[in-house]
Amino acid sequence: MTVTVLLFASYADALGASSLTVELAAGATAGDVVQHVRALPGADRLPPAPLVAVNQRYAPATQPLTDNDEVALIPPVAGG
Amino acid sequence: MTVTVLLFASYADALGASSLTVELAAGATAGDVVQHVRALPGADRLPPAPLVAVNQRYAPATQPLTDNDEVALIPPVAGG
Amino acid sequence: MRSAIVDRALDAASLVNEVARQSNGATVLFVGTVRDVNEGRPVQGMEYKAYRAMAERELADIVREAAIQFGTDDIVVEHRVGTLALGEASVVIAVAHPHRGRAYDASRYVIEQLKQRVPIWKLEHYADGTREWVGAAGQSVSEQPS
Amino acid sequence: MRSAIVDRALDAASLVNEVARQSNGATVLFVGTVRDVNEGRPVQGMEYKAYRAMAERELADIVREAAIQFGTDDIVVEHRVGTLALGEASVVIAVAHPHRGRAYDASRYVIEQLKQRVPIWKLEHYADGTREWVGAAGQSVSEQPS
Repeated sequence: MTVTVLLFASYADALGASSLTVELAAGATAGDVVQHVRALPGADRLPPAPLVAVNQRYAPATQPLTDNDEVALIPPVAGG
Repeated sequence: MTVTVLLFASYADALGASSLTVELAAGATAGDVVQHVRALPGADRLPPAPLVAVNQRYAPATQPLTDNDEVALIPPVAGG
Repeated sequence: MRSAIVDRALDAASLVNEVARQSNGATVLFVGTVRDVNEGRPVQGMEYKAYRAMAERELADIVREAAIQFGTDDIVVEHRVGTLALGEASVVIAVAHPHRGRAYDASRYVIEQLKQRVPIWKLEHYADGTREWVGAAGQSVSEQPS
Repeated sequence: MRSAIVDRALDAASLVNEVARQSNGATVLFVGTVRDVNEGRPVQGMEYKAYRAMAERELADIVREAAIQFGTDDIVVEHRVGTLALGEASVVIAVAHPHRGRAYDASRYVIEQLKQRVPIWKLEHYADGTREWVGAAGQSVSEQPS
């Protein structure tokens, strides 16, 4: 399946991209996306377990994904 | 000595006056003013021990007065 | 810091501007307004009376206390007296502070102390034509409309 | 009740008007503004970025939670994104309620939850020309000005 990975703020700077398209095996989870991203160049500046959102909702690493999901890695938020 | 007694809101309505001039013996206290006022017609609608201010400051009944003091009987406040 | 008892309509926006400062990250504004119901009785309007000299003094004391306790001089309070219509503002408190927690706490301190200490009274005008001093329960003097 | 992520200057007064209602006795407004100093470093400006679809959703959730928990639908929040100058408002929260305690509590709830959950980030522009994502301490990516 194909998922869109969104990166923001310091994570986007670290990886030099704000969006990635990633191919994953069936049954992949949100945590698998994190592992995939963490293997990319520049990702050593990401924390080991960043917050993740699937389809605009915070999600645990165990959450199973489906085709075309939008998976976002969420740096520490700083609104207000 | 002579003191000015100020009445407000429900107390002024009860006594039919917003200000009284009262003569007191030397050594009189804020509590003496209260006793004096409570003996006036209509004062049965005042509580036994209303809050008192002397010269625009809350004061205990024991506070000694001096000539020309301004003594106010303060009904329950309701600002805001 | 500033406090006043005034006879005119209150302008919340101008108080917010008055406390603005680039070192402040948080502004908290409190506006008290005349409600259309009090303790289940329909209200048509409100008359605020103050023991003005003392009310000004108490209000100034409260603002000074809040400034010391919460660490900001950017506190402004105005309380209106006279006859107010439903929905009109009777009190406006603007506080600004570098940090939000203390801005909220200072605002809360001012309104709670104001309600306990400042000699202001309100005569509620009820829809049925009667009037009553708020808080004078038990010893209250009900008035017929004049 | 209403919440929005917007790209324009915020107008606190219009939000206060939006929550006004004659059954409300208390209005609490919170305004967050860009400070000139953060953790001791002089700041010149701020850039706010949001994961917009999710930020709107979280903000709407928070407002709904506050409405249920504190018993008022009169809650409006706007958060601005883009480049802000010192002193400009980044977030405005207006809450009105019949009673003041719950107006304060609802306002506080919204800002605290917003700061914990809503995916918004800020890039601080420091007086020395550097920029940094706030809160990204440790893993932060310092940027030279472009």
